[in-house]
Order: sequence, then structure tokens, then C-alpha cells
Amino acid sequence: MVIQLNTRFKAQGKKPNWCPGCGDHGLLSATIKTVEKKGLLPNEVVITSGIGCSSSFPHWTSAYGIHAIHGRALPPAIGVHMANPELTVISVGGDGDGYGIGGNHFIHTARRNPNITYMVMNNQIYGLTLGQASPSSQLGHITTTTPEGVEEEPINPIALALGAGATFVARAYTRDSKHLQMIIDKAMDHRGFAFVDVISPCVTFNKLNTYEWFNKRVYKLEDHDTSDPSAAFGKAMEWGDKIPLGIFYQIDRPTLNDKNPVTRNKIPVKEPLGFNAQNIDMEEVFDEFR
Amino acid sequence: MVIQLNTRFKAQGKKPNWCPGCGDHGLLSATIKTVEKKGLLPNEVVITSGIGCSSSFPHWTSAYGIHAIHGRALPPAIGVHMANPELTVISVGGDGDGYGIGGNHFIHTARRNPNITYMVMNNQIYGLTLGQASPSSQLGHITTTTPEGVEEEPINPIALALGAGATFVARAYTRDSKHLQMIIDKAMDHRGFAFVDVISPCVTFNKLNTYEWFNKRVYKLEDHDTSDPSAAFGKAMEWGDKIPLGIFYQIDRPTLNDKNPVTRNKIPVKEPLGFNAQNIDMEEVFDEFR
Amino acid sequence: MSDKNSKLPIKRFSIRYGGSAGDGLQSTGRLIQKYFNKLGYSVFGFPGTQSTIRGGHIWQHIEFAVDKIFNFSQELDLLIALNTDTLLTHSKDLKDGAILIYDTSRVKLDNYQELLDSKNIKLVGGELFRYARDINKTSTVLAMTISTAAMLRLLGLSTDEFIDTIRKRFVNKEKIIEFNIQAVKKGVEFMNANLGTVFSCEIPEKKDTRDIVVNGNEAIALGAVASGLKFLGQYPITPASQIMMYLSKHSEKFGVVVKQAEDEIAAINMVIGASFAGVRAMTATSGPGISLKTEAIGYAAMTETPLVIVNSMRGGPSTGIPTKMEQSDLMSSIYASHGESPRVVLAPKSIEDAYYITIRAFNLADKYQLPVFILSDFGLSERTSNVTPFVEKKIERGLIWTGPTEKFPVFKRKQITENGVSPRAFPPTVGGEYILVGAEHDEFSNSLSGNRCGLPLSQEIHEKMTRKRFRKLDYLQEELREGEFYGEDNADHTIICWGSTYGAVKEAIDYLNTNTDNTWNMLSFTDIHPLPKRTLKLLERINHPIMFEVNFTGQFAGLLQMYFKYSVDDRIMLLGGEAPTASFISKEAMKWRNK
Amino acid sequence: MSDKNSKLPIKRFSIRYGGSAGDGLQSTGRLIQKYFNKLGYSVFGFPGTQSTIRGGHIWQHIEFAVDKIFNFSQELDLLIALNTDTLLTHSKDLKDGAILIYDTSRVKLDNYQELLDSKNIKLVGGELFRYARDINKTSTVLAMTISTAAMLRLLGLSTDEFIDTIRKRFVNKEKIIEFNIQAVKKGVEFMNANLGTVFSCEIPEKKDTRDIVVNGNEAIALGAVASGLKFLGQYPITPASQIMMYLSKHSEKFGVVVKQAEDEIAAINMVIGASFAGVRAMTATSGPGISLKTEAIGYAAMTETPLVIVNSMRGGPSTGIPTKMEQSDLMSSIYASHGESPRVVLAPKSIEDAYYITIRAFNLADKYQLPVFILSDFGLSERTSNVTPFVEKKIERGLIWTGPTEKFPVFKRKQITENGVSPRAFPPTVGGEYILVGAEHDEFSNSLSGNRCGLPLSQEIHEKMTRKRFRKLDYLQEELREGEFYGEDNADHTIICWGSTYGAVKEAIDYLNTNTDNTWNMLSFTDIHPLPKRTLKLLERINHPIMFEVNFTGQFAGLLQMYFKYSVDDRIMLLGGEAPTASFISKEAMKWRNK
Ligand SMILES: Cc1ncc(C[n+]2csc(CCOP(=O)(O)OP(=O)(O)O)c2C)c(N)n1
Ligand SMILES: Cc1ncc(C[n+]2csc(CCOP(=O)(O)OP(=O)(O)O)c2C)c(N)n1
Ligand code: SF4
Ligand code: SF4
Ligand SMILES: [Mg+2]
Ligand SMILES: [Mg+2]
Repeated sequence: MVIQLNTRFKAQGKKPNWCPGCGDHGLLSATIKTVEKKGLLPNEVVITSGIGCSSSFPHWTSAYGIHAIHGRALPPAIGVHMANPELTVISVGGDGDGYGIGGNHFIHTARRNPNITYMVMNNQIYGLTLGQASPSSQLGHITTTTPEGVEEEPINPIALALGAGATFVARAYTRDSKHLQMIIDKAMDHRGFAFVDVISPCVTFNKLNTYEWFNKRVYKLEDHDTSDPSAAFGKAMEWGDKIPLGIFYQIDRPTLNDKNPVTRNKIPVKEPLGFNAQNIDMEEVFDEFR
Repeated sequence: MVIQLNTRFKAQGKKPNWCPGCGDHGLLSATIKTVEKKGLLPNEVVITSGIGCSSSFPHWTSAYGIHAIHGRALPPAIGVHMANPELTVISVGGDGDGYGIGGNHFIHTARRNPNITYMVMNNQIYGLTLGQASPSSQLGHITTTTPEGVEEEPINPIALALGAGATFVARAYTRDSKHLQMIIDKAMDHRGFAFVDVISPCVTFNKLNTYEWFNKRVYKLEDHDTSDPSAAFGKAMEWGDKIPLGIFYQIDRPTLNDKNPVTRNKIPVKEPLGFNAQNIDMEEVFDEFR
Repeated sequence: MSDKNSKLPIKRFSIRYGGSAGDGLQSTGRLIQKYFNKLGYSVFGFPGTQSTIRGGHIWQHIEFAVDKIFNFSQELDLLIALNTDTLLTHSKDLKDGAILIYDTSRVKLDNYQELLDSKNIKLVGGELFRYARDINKTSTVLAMTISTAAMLRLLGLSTDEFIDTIRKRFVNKEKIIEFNIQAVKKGVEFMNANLGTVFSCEIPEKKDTRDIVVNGNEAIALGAVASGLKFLGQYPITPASQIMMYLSKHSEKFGVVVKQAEDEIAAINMVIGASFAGVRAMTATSGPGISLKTEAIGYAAMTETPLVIVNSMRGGPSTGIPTKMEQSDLMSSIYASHGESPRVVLAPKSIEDAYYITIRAFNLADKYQLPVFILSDFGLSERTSNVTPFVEKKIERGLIWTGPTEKFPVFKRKQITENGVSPRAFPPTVGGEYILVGAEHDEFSNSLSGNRCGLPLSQEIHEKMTRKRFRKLDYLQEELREGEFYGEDNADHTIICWGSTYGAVKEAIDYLNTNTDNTWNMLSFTDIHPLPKRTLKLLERINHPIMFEVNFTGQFAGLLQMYFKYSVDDRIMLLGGEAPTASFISKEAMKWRNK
Repeated sequence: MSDKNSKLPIKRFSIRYGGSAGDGLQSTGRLIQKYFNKLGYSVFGFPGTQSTIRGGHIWQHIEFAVDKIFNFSQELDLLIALNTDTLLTHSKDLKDGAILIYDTSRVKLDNYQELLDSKNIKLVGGELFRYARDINKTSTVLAMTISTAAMLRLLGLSTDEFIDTIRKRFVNKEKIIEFNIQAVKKGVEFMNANLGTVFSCEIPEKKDTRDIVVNGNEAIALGAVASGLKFLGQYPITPASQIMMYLSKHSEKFGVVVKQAEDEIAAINMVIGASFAGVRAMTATSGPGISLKTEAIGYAAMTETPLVIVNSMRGGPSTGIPTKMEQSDLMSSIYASHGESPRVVLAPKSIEDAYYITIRAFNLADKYQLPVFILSDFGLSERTSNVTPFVEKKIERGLIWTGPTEKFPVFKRKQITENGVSPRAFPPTVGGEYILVGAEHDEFSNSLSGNRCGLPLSQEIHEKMTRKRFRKLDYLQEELREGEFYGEDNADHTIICWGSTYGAVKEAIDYLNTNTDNTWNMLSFTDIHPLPKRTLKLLERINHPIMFEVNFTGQFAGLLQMYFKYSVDDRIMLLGGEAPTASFISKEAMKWRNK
């Protein structure tokens, strides 16, 4: 009985249940292409997500995955990553999942700088629950919970990530698959927490921020100093007639595992269990208590 | 039986149980002075907090207060504020409470822009639980949970507040009471969410970031354009040999209650209860279901 | 084909539409019910939803009758199949001789032919989606209108009133109205070309009804407004989102601040703040949200903050089966939060009851200053039915202190009283200033967790305060509703149930009493916790108890054992997400016939 | 004063220090216990903590004896008062003729003089804090050393070994050692000038003991490392923080990744991820943290992810009395999270047991793939005692799939098996790829909540999977420990208890059997949920059951009623935060004497 090594990331026999035209299809295929191009194998990759249309993402791949509870894509990713730093860990989710209920994990993961790629399919709406306003819904957007239009300033994911201390901050757009793949590629190459806000339109519930709406607004960052926080923050403020795509900010900082007393030297999952197996002298341990 | 109107904000017969020298004493007295100077009355003010040494703050005043659960100083403040927009609402807490477990409420309250003043007594440590690292503990700081020193980049509260879309962002220091009072005064005058990161040293558990440490580092922002987000962000990055105090950023934006369909016109707590009392024709309401 | 003379007379008729998410089953379903309601029939609707936005299989049950319907039937008189999964899921429920309308291009009968034949099903096939596209290329939902009009023709009912209903629904959307009118015509033609009118519907006596067609969520929302709700803090989640969506829509008019929070924790803590400030406040969610609110629920109980919490239960645990029905959150509602804290749990039995129980929930919360759960479920929140227009009830805000009185010269927020209830004051009441606190505290709400914790007085206070908080339950249980019997007196068998399964069990009891030689009754509960002490008297009247609840571990049975030492050893279990029907319950109950 | 010839012989001696937060009671307390341990005595320590950092009243109990101590005594032989609140709190517990050492400038005897006189208390007053300041101006904690040395003098014990203990504790801190040595001298002088040596301590047989002095938290942490813990996700909270603090300290050496999370939700979800990746993982907290973890607990149960969750209970509800003891989270541990999900709840009875139960917890979690609670409490987590050095036990990791086998040729993460346990695979196992999911799912862990939810197969799967998950409890209950009797066989009265109150009840049973004409025994439980089925057999051996648990609603009694229809109508209640003592329990139990 031998198992064939699978090199294809596309799930066999399962088809995404996203609406036709949903932006999420775009991120899925760009991700599959990128990881395959990088020569990764599905068994070496763990994809975590929360809950939402977008968060069903792991199911459509053949990698290992954690379809966690709502808003909690990142903490299990950290757990996986520290338990076995050799695995490639990717986290995905929606704007509601990642910027709404999961917002705290987002900002704390950013400053921790684990070597994880986090991509948020931002459709500025709660898709799975049928179209309520999300924290990134545009001011004035009329949704099922905002009959007079959204009254709260939307979250600015790029600015937030910068403010939280992320070391790689980018935006991409599912309609531009080449660029998206390039960004995913760079994000995955980045040592540390790489965050990508992925514009991924919801064709069913967001009739405002449509492909057409974005097509005429997006442009690619050029001549931009990605190491300058103030410049990055200035660019982050741009959202309206012009919407920049690309890498806003990238710096080098030791990763979480570089600094952790255990993971800087060891792969925890490969270590033996217990005192004796680890050659720890129990008598010495007990001496503290005498 | 007549109750004497109390104009003094200091709690009678209760003394703060903070350690002698704790920075929190400074914020308490500066706040009391400022609100009294503004002519506010204790019965018109509600102070909310979470859990921590700092969060016992409301108990030492004679105002109304909500000593909420850990990390949840802000949501009840929003509830109070929207139920009765005539009240003055102040929220306080510690760095663990506000930037750690409560981080998500912090960023979402910032973008919502309710007319609330939020002051965080930042001592870069978990005081009440006896000295663990907090999210704002300095890199390398040796605490009871970081025997080799903090390994995670600390949160930058000013940058985070800017990234989250706060309309008033400032830093003050409990050792400079005059300046602190000035900042509290301006924060309370600000229409919208006013956030103040208050350096408030813990003399018992933080032996690193002491008064001496701060005294030689703090300086006051001058010639700083408080309306420029990039400039504010640049200044926010400053933390080390030089630590700026003052207002980093302040802009005018409609507040939550300005835009809410109910609170823009009404004081909910003063409205009559039920359909008929509100002169709502139930038949008309039911018509939708016929 | 022209109408035949001898039509089948009907008093009750059950229809099921099956299709894909996105086919518009639920919205058209409501229209059809409004139509039958207008004609004076009792109507009942129930959706079979999925947590997928497009594709998959969803369904909509619609039933109408001359007499009041308490629950939808398992057996179908008519099945309208817009996809093949409809047959997979529902063909087993077709009655002998029932009718199947189906889309010939989407539905493959092959695997079902034998079954359909054996049941003598009348087949009416047509290219419903093509007809729809012929009217308007992009609007596949017209297939629903076409099949509905075909159904009306089958029943010999006028389509004019149906068109009126459509007009009202789409007021000012002339194009849509026009398309629908064409679709109605097409549907009638289509049925005329097939079976024509087969049934003769008994005409209800009720005319010009003022009944309204609402679902459980709407009933709760309306009940909350009638109670004086001013603040709703909520985070979207199936099947509770609709409460927020409905109240948002009318936020300004109803004077209800609706705050969609960043998560469920923020939502309930906002509500606590609002309640502290003096307004009536509520949060609504389902299981996952309740789990997140757990800590705050204990805080509300400890601080004695009135709060109404709607939990619309769905299949669990965890994400579970989020668009299906289960009654599995009973114990977790009673025991949510660490430590010991009192609360009330009410489980409405019907849509009407959902409205009135909401009013009771607000009154109990205010009078006894504690969190009150309304335990709805997917089956109740999403079912629709016609109900008599709701009326307002007395609002009781409990003990509110606005200044010194003889009894309360000084304000002590947690004053220890006989029934455990203390006065509340709202800011800016002068003299009422106090700090709400989740640590144990004295009568003035001064926290003990600082300097005074550990002194002998703090032990005494904790014990006194615990007793005070729980004493409220002793008093309030007296005003709770006790279980309600229905069926034969002193019956051989009693089915015990709680909450939303009331209607299904009731219909089962009628069936069992008619169709078996045993006598049957039911004892149904809505006020679950604390169970009124006099419940034991009711239980003692039972000869043979059978528990019916939609969960695995038998939670309510466990409560009866724990609180009354009353054992129910026989139970009917349903697990799988579908709401119960009378025929399922009857069939299961039959096991004990003559035992 | 010089030593007298006739000294009081003692076998057991109880001491209480009372002072303010910041006086160093707890750290010196541990030193003193290490000292007695070294001499071969059994020791027992218990702190009376406050959630205030400075000031307030805290205390430290220290007891030593020739024979094993199971719990600290209520009655005191010696009270060392560093503030007046010490008298307020503890003077009532002084034995007749006991000794009071006190600081004359801080302690006002006035209000207590009468009581002290009536009890013939020997007073030894001195300016302990001034003596301390005389040695070193800033180090008031030296007052603890001074009074301790005075105590040793009183007992006629050598101070050399005590100085050794100090040297070891402050190794390389010569200044501190020097100050302490001066303080010891001062203390001896002080006592010589007062009572001198009053007692003659029986010398224990045990010599050169290798026993260690640990508290419950440390025992759990050590047990976890012995079990192969690799990942601890935690957020600070009393009284569980110490677990994280101890493991952080040795993180590198023990190979345990310690991640202090941003909140309890992140902590447990990190742990879930780590467990998924194949390591043994744990989270620890107390009530408020458990409440926040509620949603993830259900997710772990649903996804069958092994997990050890320490809940060190404290006084509730809400913030409650955070530094006091209560057993009030039993029901909320069993029912935490919406829907129905299996879990195991173990409550260690002693410090030794805390270590060994932790190992069992990890083995059960892995073998049955579910969350296992360790229900400690403030009383156990913070008590200290000498225990035999712990030994390692077999580690059982359960069914792990690393490639095709005859029995499992294809990997199905949720394969339905006889005992409900399915194989697990960890990344990067080839062929083991699967998605962990909280929605209901099939054997391959494919989610049903998307397109397949609502089809008949999904009902079937939900039912099968629910049964599978709960079947694990049926199997595992067989390997759980049943209740343990102690005391007279077939006794007149049986005190039933669970968890950490074991020691206090045990001592009470001894007392009652010696001092009453009734016979008494106890039935103590550590494995609480699921209660082994054979428990009923034990219960049937009881003549008159009395329940003792430290909560208000009688939670364990409720469980016995619910699961075994076994009624315990008499109970001893303790509420107020202080850990129980044998004399409290005996006194209460006496009520049933001769009944
Ligand atoms: C604790 C909890 N609260 C609420 C929900 C309901 N819920 C599921 S998905 C979702 C929002 C999803 O929005 P987003 O993350 O933007 O994903 P999208 O569907 O738009 O891709 C919500 C509120 C839940 N599953 N769990
Ligand atoms: C849910 C929950 N988790 C943990 C705790 C324990 N706890 C109380 S205060 C605190 C940290 C306080 O730190 P900070 O907010 O910085 O306040 P400080 O004491 O430093 O002023 C913690 C972790 C709690 N009370 N509730
Ligand atoms: S509803 Fe929106 S987000 Fe969800 S699958 Fe459809 S298009 Fe995508
Ligand atoms: S421990 Fe620190 S934060 Fe707490 S009161 Fe003392 S000085 Fe202040
Ligand atoms: Mg979205
Ligand atoms: Mg702090």
C-alpha cells in the first residue's frame, strides 16, 4: 500500500461553492499557481481560515488545512507554525473575519512577525451571512443592516497593518492575476508576517464596489520607497478615485521563531517527549523546590 | 429627604489602593482637576474601565462608573453614550486591558468616532497579575513570562490609533501634570473619539521604564502639523532616546451620534416606550406583513 | 385540458418548492403565504436553507388550510422541483396520488421513476426556466412565479389577488411587476395545458383578515419594540441576523439604536452599557455568538443588569449545521459563564408566543435585574405563519430609584432585600452615583476584590450576595408559566416537550388520539429555567412520560431529573437538523402504543 | 529569659503570618517550608491572597508535622501579626494558650485584648519592622525573617539550616544573604528576650528527605512537561498565571514553547493549531478565561482535537473574588459551548494527584481526541506541600496514522469506528492531508455546511457523527478512576466530595471517627465527567450521604441525581472564599450525628 505523492494543489472532486464571478476564485487559482510554481507540496502546506464565503478556501485545495472558527484564522496558524516551523503556513479569510471579529489577532500577529502569509479576500461586505455591512464597507453603502448607508468610517487595512507593525504590507486585486501572483510570491518569500489585502469583489451582495468600480480606480505603486513608514502611511490613505496596488511597506525584522528560546533551535514536533527522553535531569529540576 | 448635589469628583471615604508612587495616582488627580475645572458634575459623568490596577480608577471618583470585564472598557461606553448622548463618557484602562485583550474594541471604536475620551495608563506591564509582559512591553524586557526578554515587537499605541482612524491621538505623562491636564482638557473638548496614551509608570513591576527612564527622554511636540497623517505617523515612530508628548493628530469628522438615524435627533433614554407611546401606527407596521 | 367537473375537495394542502440557492424560493414563498392569508386561509411556511449562497439544494414549504395550522406536514400534496436534488430530498414524502411539477431540462426523473409510479404521482413537466428566460433573460426567479401560478390554477384559485400581492411587494418597480404578470399568465397556460384545475379548495369563513404573515425573528423584533427596546447590539449570524436587519430597516421610525458590533463580545457589552444608562436593551445571536458572550452573561448576572439575550439555536456543536434546527443549547444557556449566576430561560412555543414572550422577557429582566434568554431556534425563527396582529402589553420597569424615599432614603444599588431585588438608578440621577462591578461587592456596589477581600467581612458579603442573587429566582419562578397540558385528561401516554416543537407535538397528539386506541396528551413548557416549583404537581399527573426534544443528550429530561427527581426514561430523539413534524412524532410514539 | 526544662512536646504545629501585600509573606513562606521539609517534617502552606498589590491584608499559613498533613488546620498554635487586620481575621482561630508574635508599632491589640486574655494567649511584642529597618533601611521584608527566626527559637529548632535555605535561595546575592543572617540573629535574640524556647518538637524519622515543596500549579506544569508538552498558549490570570511563569522560566530547557497570547481566545486557538500540527499542547486559565474559550472548546470537541485545559477555579461569578477558592465551575465546564460536545473533566485531589492527573489528562486527550479539563482551584493551585519526587509515566499518543495500513489503507480523519476513535495524521504526512472543520463533516472531514447541508445524507451524517463523538465517552469512562472510599466500612454517614477538598474531608473523617460515637467515611471523586457507570455500585454502599462541595447550587449533587438518579439531600455548604478545613467540615457534619 503506497500513497502517491500529490503535487497538485487543486482539490480533487470538490468545486468551490462560490458564486460564479466571485473574486475568491481568482485568489484561489493565483495561490495554487504560485505555490505550485514554488515547488511546494500540498502535504507541506497548512492553510488556515476563519468563517465566511472566502474562508472556505482551504477546502478547495489539497493541502492540510484548518477551517477555524469565525475570526480565528491566525492563532491556529501561529500554533501550527511554532509546533512545526518547517511547514509553510498560509492564512486566509474575509474582511469581516479578519478585520472585524478577528481584528485583535491581526494586529498582534503583525507585531509578532511569525513567518506566515496572510491574505484577506476583502469584498467590503459580509457575504456568507447575506450582505450586512462589514468593517471595510464604504461610508454611505446601503446594506441590509445600514438602510441609510454605512455610518462608520471603514477600516483601512493597509494603514491598520502599518500601525500594527507589520513587516510586509501589500494590496492586490483578483482581476489582475499576474500581479496578484507576483505579490503572493513576494509575500511568501518574505521572512516574517506578510499581509496582503486582496480586493475580491462580491458579485452578489456588493453592488457598489464592483469590478467596474475598481477597474477604473486601481493603479500600481511605482517609485515608492517601501522602507519608509511615513510614505507608506501616506499611500495607505489613498482610497477613492485612485487605489494603489502593490507593496506599500517591507522591512526585515527577526521573526517570532528566530527569537523564541525553543524554536530558534528546535522543531518542537520532532523532539522527544518528557524529561528523561529529552535528557533533562529531573533531580536538577526538583532541586529548585528543596 | 433631599440629596446634596455633589460637585467634587474625588470619592469620599475611599482611597486608591495603588502602590505609592504608581503613575495612576497622577492621572486620577489630573482628571479630577480637569473635569472639575470644566464645571462637570459627577452625576453627569460615566467612567468605564476594564480590569487591571489602572482599571480600578472609577472607584476612586464619585461619578457613575462601569468597572467592566477585562478588555471591555469601550463597548459599554458606546452603549452608555448612545443610550444617553447627554452624558459625558470617559473610558480608562491599562495597556494590557486596552491594547492586549481589548485591542479590537480599540481599533473599531476609533473608526466609529463616538464622542468618548479614552485614556490608557500605559505602564508597559501587567500590573495586577504581578508583572507579566504586556503588549507594550519593550523588546528585551525581562519579566516573569519573558525570562530571556520580550521577543515580540511592542505595540505602538499612537501608530495603531492612527492606523485605526482615530480623530484625536495624543500622548501624555503622569509626571507632567500640567501638560497632562491640558491634554485631558483638549481630549474632552474634541468632538469624537479622543485617545490619550498616558505614560504611567508601574513602580513595582516595571524596573526598566521608570520615571528616571522617561524623564530624560520625553519632550513636547512643537511645530508639528496635527492635521497631516503622514507627519503624525512619522512622529509616532519616534520611541527611544526621544519620546514625544502632545497631540499627534486631530481632525474633525462627524461623530457616531451625528450620523446614527436615532441619536442624531433623539435622546433614546428620554423617549417613551413601545409603539403607541411613540405614536407609531402599528397597523402601518403590520402592513408590511400582509 | 379543461377543468373536470369532479374536483378533489381539500381543507388543507401542503406544497414544497425545491431548488437551488439563488432561485428566490424564500422571498416568493412569503408572497404566496401573504396571498393565502388574504384569502382567509391559515398558512405556514418553512424554509430548508443552506449555508451556501449559490447552488446547493434549498427548499420552501408552504401549507394552507381552512383550520389553524400548528406545524407543517411531512407529507406533500404537491412538489415543485426546480432541480433533481428536490426529488432526492422530498420524493419520499409525496402522498399517494400527489402532483409533481418539475423543470424538464433541470430535473432528471430517472432514478425516481419507480417511486413516483408506485405512488401514482401525477407528473407535470415543463421548461419552467426557459419560460422564465423567455420573459426576461436574466431573471430566473420568474420560474418561481410561473410554477406558483400553475399551482394556483391546479387549485382553481384566482390569480388576481396574487398579482395584487406582487404589485404591493414591488411597488414602484413597474418592470418587475410586468414580468411577473407575464409569468403568472404563462404559469396558468402551462397548467391549463396539463392537468388544469384538479382540486376544489374549501373556502374559509374568515374574510378580510387582518392577520399578518411573520416569522419568529420578526415576532421577536416586534415584541422588543413593543417592550420599549431602545438599543440592539448585535453581530450578524444565521438564524438571528434577521432581527437586526428588520430593526435596522426601521431604526429611525422605531427609535431603536441598532449597533452592529465588531463581534459578539462587543455587542453584549454595549448592551450592558445601554442598560446601565437606563434603556431597554437586547442582543441576539445563535450558538457561536452565545459562546462568545459567555463572560459578559456572568457579568450581567453578577452586576444585576437587565438584559434580553436571544439565542436562535441551530445545529451544533461549533459551526455545526448552521442552517438547521436543534434544541441543543439548553444546558449551555443555563450554565453559561463560570461561577454561579442566576438567569431566566424562556423558549417560545410559536410565533405568537415569540412576540409575547419577548415582552415578558423584558419585564422579567427589569423586575428581577438579570439576563433573560429567549431560546428560539432555526425552526421557529425562520418559520412563517399568519397570526392575529400583536397588541401591546404592560411594561414593567421594576424598582427604579429617582431620589430619596421613605423605603430607600439612601441609594444602595445592591441593597439586600427580601426578594433580592434592589433599586436601580440611572445617570444623571443625583445621589444615585455608583460603580457597576463584576467583582463581589457590598450593598453600595463597592468592590471587594481590592483591599477588603480576605477580611472576614468579605466572606460574609459573598455569601449574602450569592443568596440575594439567587433569591430572585425563588420569587420570580412564582410568576413564570407552568407547563401546559393538551389532549386527553389522564391519558395513557404524555409527550413532554419544550419550546418550538409545541405545534408539531400538538398535531401529533390529535393524530394519535384519533388513530390509536390509547389516549394521549402533551405537556409543553415555555418557561424553562427556573422551572416553577409547582411543576412537580403537573408531572405527578402523568401516567407514562415520553420526552421529545431535538437533541442527543436529553437535556430537558436531565433538568426534570435534577430539579424534581422526576425520571423520564422513554424518549423520542430527532437529530439531523430537520424540524420535527407530527407524523414523525406520531410514528415514534406509536412504539409505546398498548404498552 | 532562659529556656525552661519542661517544654511542650509537639507533633504538629500551625503557624499563620498576617501582613500586608508587599511584606513578602508568600516567598518567605516557601523558604520556611523548604526548611521544615529538609528537617524531615511534613509541611503544608496556604496563602490568603488579595487582588491588590500593596496594602490590604494577606496571610500565609504554614504547618509542619511528624505525620503526613493532608490539609491545613483552622486552629493556630502561633500567630505572627504584622498588621492589625491579622487579629481581625485570625484571632478567633487561636488555640487556647497559643502564642502571638506581633509588631508593636503596627498592631493595635486594644479590641482584641479580651479575646486574647480569655484564650490565655502568650503575647510576644516587638518592633519587628524597626529591627528590620535597622538592618537595612529599605527592606521591610526582613521583618518576616526576624519573626521566623523568633519562631524557630520558640520551637527550639536550629537556625543554621534555615540560613542554608536562605543562602541557596539568594545564591550570588551576598548583600541580601548578609542582611538575612543579621535578621535571623536579631529574631533569636528577640525571642530569647521574651519566651525563649517553649516547645519541644518531636523529631521525624524521615531523614535526608528528597521530597520537594511545590504547589498545585507547579505540579501541573511538571506533569505537563513529563507528558511531553511542547506548546503552552496562555493569558495571565490568577490563580493560573504561575503555570505560565514557571514554564516560561524553563522554556528553553524543557523544550516547551510558551506563547503568551493577546487574550484567552487566541491562546486556546493557538493550542488547537499546535495540537493539529502534532505536538502536545495545553492552555491554562481560570473562570473568566474559560468563559472566553467557550467557543473554541466546542470547536476542539467537534474537530476531535486533543487539548488539555487547566481551569484553576476561583470565587465567581464574573470577576468575583479572584484570589479565593470555590468549586463553582463544574457545570459550566461540562456544558461550556453551544450544542452538544463530549469532553472529560478531572479534578485532582492533592498536589501529587495534580501531577499524575495531568499525565492522565494528556493521555486521555490523545487517545480519545477531545478536550480534557483539569479542574484545579485556588485552594489547590496555591497550596504548597512536600511531596515525593514525581516520576514519569507512560505516554500514550493514541491512534496516529503515518501511512497506509491494513486497517486504515486510506486516511479518513473522522472514520467511524467502534469506539468512535479515528486515526489522526500530522502534516507533512503524505496522504494524510485533510481540513479540520467545525461544521459537521463526513468521514473525510469534508464540510457539510456548504452545498451538501440539507440533503438527506447530511442528516444521516450529523446523527452518525454525533453518536461517534459521544461513543468515545462510553469507552473512556471504563478507564476512568471511580470514587474512593476512606474511613470506616459501611459507616453511618458518608461525606461525598470531589477534587481538592479531599485532604480536608479526610482529616475530618479521622476526627469524626475518633470523636463521635457514629462511624464515618468519605467517598471522594477526581474523575468527574463522564462519571464511570460503575459509580452507582459505590453509591449503593452508602447509608447516609452528605455532600460537601464549595459552591452554592450543589453542582456535583446535581450530577449524581441526573446521571444515577441518586439523591443526596443533605449537604455541607461553604461559601465565602476560604478553603475548607477539617474542623469546619467536622463541625458541620456533627449535625447529623446520631440521626
Ligand atoms: C462567532 C460567530 N459569529 C458570527 C458568525 C456568522 N458569520 C459567518 S461568516 C460571517 C461574515 C463573513 O464575512 P467575511 O469574513 O467578510 O467573509 P465573506 O463571506 O464576505 O467572504 C459571519 C458574521 C459565525 N460563524 N461565528
Ligand atoms: C478574561 C480575563 N483574563 C485575564 C484576567 C486577569 N487580568 C486581570 S488584570 C490583567 C492585566 C492588567 O494589565 P493592564 O491592563 O496593563 O493593567 P495594570 O494592572 O498594568 O494597570 C489581567 C491579565 C482577567 N481579569 N480576565
Ligand atoms: S456571496 Fe459574494 S463573497 Fe460569497 S461566494 Fe457569492 S460573490 Fe463570493
Ligand atoms: S503594581 Fe504597578 S501598576 Fe499596580 S498599583 Fe502598583 S505601581 Fe501601580
Ligand atoms: Mg467579506
Ligand atoms: Mg499595564
